[in-house]
Amino acid sequence: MLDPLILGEWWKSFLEGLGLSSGWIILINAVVVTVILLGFGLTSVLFLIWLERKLAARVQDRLGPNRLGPYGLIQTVADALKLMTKEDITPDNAERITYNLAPGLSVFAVLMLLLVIPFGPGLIGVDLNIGVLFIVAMGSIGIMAALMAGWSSNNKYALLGAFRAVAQLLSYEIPMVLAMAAPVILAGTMRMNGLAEAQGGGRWFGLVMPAMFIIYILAALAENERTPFDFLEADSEIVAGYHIEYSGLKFAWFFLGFFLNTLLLASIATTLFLGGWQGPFVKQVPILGPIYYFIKTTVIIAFFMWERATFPRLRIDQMMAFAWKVLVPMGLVLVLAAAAVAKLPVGTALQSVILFVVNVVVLLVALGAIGRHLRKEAERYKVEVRPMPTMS
Amino acid sequence: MLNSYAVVGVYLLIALAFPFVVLYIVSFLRPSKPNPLKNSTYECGMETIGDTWVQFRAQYYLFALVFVIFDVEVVFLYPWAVAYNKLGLFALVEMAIFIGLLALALVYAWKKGILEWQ
Amino acid sequence: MIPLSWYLAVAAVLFVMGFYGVLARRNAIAILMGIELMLNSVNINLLAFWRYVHPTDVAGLVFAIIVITVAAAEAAVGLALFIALYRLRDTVNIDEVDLLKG
Amino acid sequence: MVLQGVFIIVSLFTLLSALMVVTHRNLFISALFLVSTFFGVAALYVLLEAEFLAVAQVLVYIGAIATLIIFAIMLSRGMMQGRTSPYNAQAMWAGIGSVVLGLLLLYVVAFQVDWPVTDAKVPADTISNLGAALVGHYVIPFEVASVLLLAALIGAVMIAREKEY
Repeated sequence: MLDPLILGEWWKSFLEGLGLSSGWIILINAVVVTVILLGFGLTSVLFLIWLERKLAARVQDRLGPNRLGPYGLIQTVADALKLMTKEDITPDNAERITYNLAPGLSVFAVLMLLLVIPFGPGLIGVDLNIGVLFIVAMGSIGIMAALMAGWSSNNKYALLGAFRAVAQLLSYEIPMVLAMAAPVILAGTMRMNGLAEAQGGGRWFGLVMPAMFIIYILAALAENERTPFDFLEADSEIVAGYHIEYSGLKFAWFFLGFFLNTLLLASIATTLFLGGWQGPFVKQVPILGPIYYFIKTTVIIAFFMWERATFPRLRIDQMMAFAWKVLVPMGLVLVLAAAAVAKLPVGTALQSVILFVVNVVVLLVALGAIGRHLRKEAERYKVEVRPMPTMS
Repeated sequence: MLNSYAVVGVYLLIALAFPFVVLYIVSFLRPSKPNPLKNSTYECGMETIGDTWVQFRAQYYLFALVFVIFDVEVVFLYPWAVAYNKLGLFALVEMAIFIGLLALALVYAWKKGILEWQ
Repeated sequence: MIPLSWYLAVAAVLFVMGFYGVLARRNAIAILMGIELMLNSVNINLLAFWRYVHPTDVAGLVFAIIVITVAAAEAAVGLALFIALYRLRDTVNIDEVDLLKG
Repeated sequence: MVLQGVFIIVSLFTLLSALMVVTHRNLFISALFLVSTFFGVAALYVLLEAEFLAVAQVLVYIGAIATLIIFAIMLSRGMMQGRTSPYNAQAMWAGIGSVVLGLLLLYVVAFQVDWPVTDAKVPADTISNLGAALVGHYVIPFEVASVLLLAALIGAVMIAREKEY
């Protein structure tokens, strides 16, 4: 009943009916999958940019885009057209080939991730055996793109921006990977679809391991260079990060990569921690799977956007210390805790409860440590914390 | 297995080609009127002073070092995590020793002040 | 099916290129890159033999992982040495760095 | 047929990148070609159905080692411009020696040895087996790897730190 996979079955039998050899069927299928995924990614980015502007505007008591189309929905399309026809400047000092390769590579690194996101039961580009690690590996190509952009621009600030961005990405990759390891331990597989399947019956890993989920979300914010980790856009410090010399469509590629990354990090969070396409009645009515997936992902994206419009930026030393001194130790402890609890000779339900308690305890300890450190720092610099003067 | 990687390969080629093909097509649509001032290095309108290759502090390298250690750890951690359900208690103890040694590395870096951003 | 000797041939050529890089380059970091190429070719060999001779055992994979680990450790220490060397001598060209000549 | 074509393309890509690594004058470009070589080798691993090793290759070699190399290049500035020759005095002899060695290796690989090849398939749960082997049969290398990483970090930090001279 209403299974999106039926369409796939029909398509497969249609191709076989044409009398093609298996090699051609694989090729045609691959091209179709590619076109669907790319189309989905690019259109959703157009929508996400609109959503971000609209949400930020609402938070700041503005209207946001409202001229083109209903609620300004077409505004992003117009912006894209404008960026396409804008003059594209390549600085004379730039290393031309590397300079032109970098934006494309940064889009490519993010586009690859679309391949392993399960949108519904079995509705996934390719269910790789190494799904989770594939995501992490593609992140390193994004790091290379940032280094290439910074170096080839031949601009001090671009290079400095690239170095800071890479230091940030590297630092937050470790907590992210540790957070992603815990669901793998519980599910016993790295396949993304398998991870979503393992969370049936409301045993979402994000509910079982809230601290891990929080670590992942924080690391995702940093990987995506969103506030409070938006050092890339720290205008007052480094002009505009590694893509300062880029204009026109090449700049648009970095921008596209940024929003695609938002979508994908939210998708991964949904799959690993919020049950992916799991939800009530999804067994009977598989078409509900993609709907649940989209609802959950949209909630996380909305959270990302809301906090971007709300919070100020951290200091860079705070940002690095937070990754290495708080998130990594927490991640190491929680990975071992998840493994230890999984070996306890009690039922799955009780294990989940114990794991939840352990997570909450670790989270509270970490928060306590941060609070003590901040109080000490405030004492050392004799910062007086006074309540805000109220309007009278 | 190789069949599923055929999809990955095709996707990889198209996803790699896509941004560059679009860039190429669009290059016919947009104006191109370069002049020396426009093409100079962007730096708040000032002339660039000195070489671009300002020397970077070893700070960045030290952060990358700690990262490398934990990145290699991931390669050991994930197969262990996949196999964990079918292994006995010894798997937990051995991984605890492994992670404990790496935690020592983290503690060392912490004490030596590598993790402070100066 | 691809013959095993193709993989071995590619690994051999890669090894020789790394070998040339180690012997011929002046810059220490370029030499390190040559060493990484050689280690990669060794890994290709290990995995090719694993795949074609004993795919049901995981020994080849374990060896390859250990090689990767050693390569990472080697790069970390080696590059740290070059950075220290650069700080002392202002160069990392190995034929200019001759400690006996002071 | 298709597989062999893919293999030839991938290995040509890998080897050409490797050639650029050892011959390019600009060290940064050299490092970028090193990245593409690593990527090509990862593709070869996929063809060998060692998908976990392929992803480990990208993760460690591109994500960690290549980044480390690029950071080190940036830290010692001025040495990427090709002001002087990138080759040392023995480059010609090195070239001749490498070509001879390469021909010798190719001769041995292609004609001398009859490798005992089996038709066995790679089991579907290879990654799980690998994880079990790492804490089972190969537990000593596994723990030694951890000690090695610890020692490497301590050593590298001692050497590369700016203070305490």
